[in-house]
Amino acid sequence: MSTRVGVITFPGTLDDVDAARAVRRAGAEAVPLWHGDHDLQGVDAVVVPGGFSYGDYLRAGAIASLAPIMTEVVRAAGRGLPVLGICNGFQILCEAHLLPGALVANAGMHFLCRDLELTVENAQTAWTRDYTAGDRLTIPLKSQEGRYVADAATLDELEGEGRVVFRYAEPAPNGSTRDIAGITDAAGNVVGLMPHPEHATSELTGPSADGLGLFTSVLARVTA
Amino acid sequence: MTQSQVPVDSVKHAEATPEQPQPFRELGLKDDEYARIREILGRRPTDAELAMYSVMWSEHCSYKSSKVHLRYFGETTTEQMRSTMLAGIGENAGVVSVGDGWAVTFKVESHNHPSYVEPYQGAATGVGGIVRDIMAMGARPIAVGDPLRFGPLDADDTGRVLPGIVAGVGGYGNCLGLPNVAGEVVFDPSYAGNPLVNALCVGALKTEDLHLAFASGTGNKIILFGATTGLDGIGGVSVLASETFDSDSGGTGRKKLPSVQVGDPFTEKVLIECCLELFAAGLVVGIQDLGGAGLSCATSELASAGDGGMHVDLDAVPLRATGMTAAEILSSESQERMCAVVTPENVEAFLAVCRRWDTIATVIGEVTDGDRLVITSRGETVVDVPPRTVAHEGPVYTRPVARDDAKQDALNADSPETLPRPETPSELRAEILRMAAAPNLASRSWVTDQYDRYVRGNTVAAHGADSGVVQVDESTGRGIAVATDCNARFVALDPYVGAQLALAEAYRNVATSGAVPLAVTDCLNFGSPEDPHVMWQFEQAVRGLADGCAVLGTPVTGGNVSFYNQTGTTAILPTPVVGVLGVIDDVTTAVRSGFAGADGDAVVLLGT
Amino acid sequence: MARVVVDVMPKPEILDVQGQAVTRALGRIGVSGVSGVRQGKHFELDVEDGIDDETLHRLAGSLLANPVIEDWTVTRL
Amino acid sequence: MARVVVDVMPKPEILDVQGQAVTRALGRIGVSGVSGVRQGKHFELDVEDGIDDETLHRLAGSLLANPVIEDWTVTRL
Ligand SMILES: Nc1ncnc2c1ncn2[C@@H]1O[C@H](COP(=O)(O)OP(=O)(O)O)[C@@H](O)[C@H]1O
Repeated sequence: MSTRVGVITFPGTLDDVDAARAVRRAGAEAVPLWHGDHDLQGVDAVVVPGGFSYGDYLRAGAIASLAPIMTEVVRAAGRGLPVLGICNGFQILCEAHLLPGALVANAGMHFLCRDLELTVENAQTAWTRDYTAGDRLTIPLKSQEGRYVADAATLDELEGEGRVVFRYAEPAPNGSTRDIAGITDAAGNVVGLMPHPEHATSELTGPSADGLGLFTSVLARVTA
Repeated sequence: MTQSQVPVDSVKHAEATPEQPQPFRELGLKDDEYARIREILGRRPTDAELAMYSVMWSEHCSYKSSKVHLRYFGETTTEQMRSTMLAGIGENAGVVSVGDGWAVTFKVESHNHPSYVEPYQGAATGVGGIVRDIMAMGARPIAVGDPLRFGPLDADDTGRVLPGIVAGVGGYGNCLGLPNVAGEVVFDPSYAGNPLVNALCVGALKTEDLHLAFASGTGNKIILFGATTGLDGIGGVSVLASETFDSDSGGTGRKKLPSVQVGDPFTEKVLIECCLELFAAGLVVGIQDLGGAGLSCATSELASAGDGGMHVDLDAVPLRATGMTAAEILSSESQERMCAVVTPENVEAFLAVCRRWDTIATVIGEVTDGDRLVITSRGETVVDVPPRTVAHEGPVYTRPVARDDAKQDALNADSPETLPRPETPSELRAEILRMAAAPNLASRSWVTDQYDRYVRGNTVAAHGADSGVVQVDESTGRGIAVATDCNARFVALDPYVGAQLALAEAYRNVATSGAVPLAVTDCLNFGSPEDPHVMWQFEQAVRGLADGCAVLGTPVTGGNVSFYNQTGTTAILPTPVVGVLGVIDDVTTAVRSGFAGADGDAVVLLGT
Repeated sequence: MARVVVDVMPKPEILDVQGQAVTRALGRIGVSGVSGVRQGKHFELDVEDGIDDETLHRLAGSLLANPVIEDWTVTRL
Repeated sequence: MARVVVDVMPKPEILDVQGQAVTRALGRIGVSGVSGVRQGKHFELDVEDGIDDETLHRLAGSLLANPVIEDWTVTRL
């Protein structure tokens, strides 16, 4: 039986089709999950994809974090279910307090869509086992509110526990604190990042296929 | 604000008060146009009717100055050119078949003036409007583009207008989840105070899913869905508001309603998904987007394209402002709304799909026997008209056309031969540096980095490539390429040849990506049609473009005309932006721009 | 030095996209008793004592608000 | 029915890029005497009379503001 990875659609989610495609390319079955349901359909992992859920009105991810499906995601994450938040999904996970800190307006204040290099800092999480620490990935960043912020104590804790998973290889173009691009929770099953690995799963439609590793990593974890 | 006691200007009231003066001139109608409305109706129009006729007979909606010229596109389209065309000029957007049962629809439209007044919202709602045009054909929008023109970087308004427009195009398109794959950024002094914001959208559909806008089948229901209707974008029609009417700000009446609209891309994104689900479930007989002229346009166009009449009850329209008059409801340009015709047995299923997407949907009327468009408000008939007279039988002008010989000859005499040439290596160096730093040649990444080009994962080429290339069918690799171009300085020198050069450039940009060019759309941005020299530019450009299309065998499937682009009495450079769409059987074979090969590859220059 | 507050709100006849979204969210999370929310911008300015009200209003209307779609109030704290 | 205002501001330690951009623009348009601008959000709520302050504070802190990055005040008009 193949691994089943859920992909949530909120009103205003945009990158669910891409995330589902990345899941399939990695060899798993993509299971659509609906924001208004209280049902994770027994999936082995969940992707919270990018977009502008609820228009990102109020604050990016704020309204989506209150959706019925998120109650289930929070509960299942606590029991170790692998959860990946990409871009708006990362924002939603922070608003739902699954990950610490917050994402605020880019330093340049504009939406920024650019291919850039990420360094893998932690290859032990559910979503990064197929990488090696120090790997460089070319992946698109596309967001308006992608600057990661947290108080100093939280940042020190994240660094101290190796919970910074991805860092921008060049100075963060969005002004992200300590060039942080992605982080994980203490248990290593919940990961959030601003750049879009699902847009880097084929040379034809992306800058590289470097992003596929996140989706294959979780298969190994689930079947292990 | 309380529900005010504005007397309803009903048809009955209009019949009883034939001499009541009406502000038709303030609404932009000429004396003879007003007389013609009275003749059509056999009485004075009601306020609501006057509002409808005045917006629908405006230059923007009726093409009254351009119609006689645009006919030339039809006259020069051959049977062979028509063979791949499933819908052409006159529909919301042109549709061409691209093989394997797929069809593609695309169109470019202007939102110039609103973008000057409120750059962010003007540009944003420009994107929103063209996307709804594409949806109204039954298609899924798959890409957008944005040919833009600004005054010089240091012109007074550019610092305000350019960042706002770019943020608006991005803000709306990014939130809709449509990759931005093509466009232009051009600077010229003639656009100072009159930037051009043209928005392009491409959609894809299976040929059997093509939807055309018409209301037929007596008893079929008219459903308005999407956003609520408010006081935004009413603009000129405010003169019809009663003086006795209290506004929120107290006692001044609603004399000056804003003419700008505010976009809500989130609502539109949900509307797209909702529409696609409705199409897939076969719940839609006919559909029309609400754009310029709002319900006036949608109801009269749906009714005149159908085979019966239509009754609409304005009391059913969900409003977001209190005390709106019938004229205001009919003229509101509130965004993110669509109007569908649905058989009675499908209404419940239709509403259920809308509920799933949190989209407000309301039955506002039905298709009737007979041939009148009847609109009621608070129990009274406020509109009773033959719909074709509103939508299609507006005034047609044959404006004077005259080449201003003195001006045109002087322009052509001022040739580049007289310009100084760099003579020494250091002069050449300075010249190259000046060119590299020129806004018209510099990198566009400050603009294009604000646009999502990846969303939906089908973008094969976008900014930096000669044309945007987007995969349509993942299983076969079938895709499309699209490019827009126009060098308005060439058009100013010779509008006939200049329009052909714009066509040839866009055509080449599509062809060099490996696609076969199939169809053309255009956005004809010109000065005042009341200036005979501008009309001459317009006529020449249309003829040049049409003749060029005939030679290349690619039909013009749709487009848009924007007149009155001028600062004071000075018109912009004539700017017929041309978009070309091509098909590519397998996007993996698309040719990328730039030197991608190995060292030692030969570089070949083709052409003359 | 004085502290000045400028509040900018969408005009009543202009669609308040953000406020609507918040109002709907309230319903979804089961908050009752709040019937409508409107959202605007709140600016806090540090202003030298010599700056008069007219200057502040000009500043607000040209930089902080877009008079075409927004209203604003200026308050000295 | 009461009107309640909630003002939400970025915490002082969070870089306020929008406020900074406004501050820079002041210089460009030649306004002097305004030394710093901070930008936040302004909400106006229509609230039923039965709703107490505690409920309002909870609402503000859980929905209208994100306590990780923002401070807020609640004012009854
Ligand atoms: N406003 C815009 N929106 C999207 N793409 C744009 C825009 N302006 C320019 N581009 C893209 O940038 C690239 C270069 O544009 P341009 O300088 O006009 O070159 P050319 O017309 O010679 O192809 C093209 O891929 C074009 O589609």
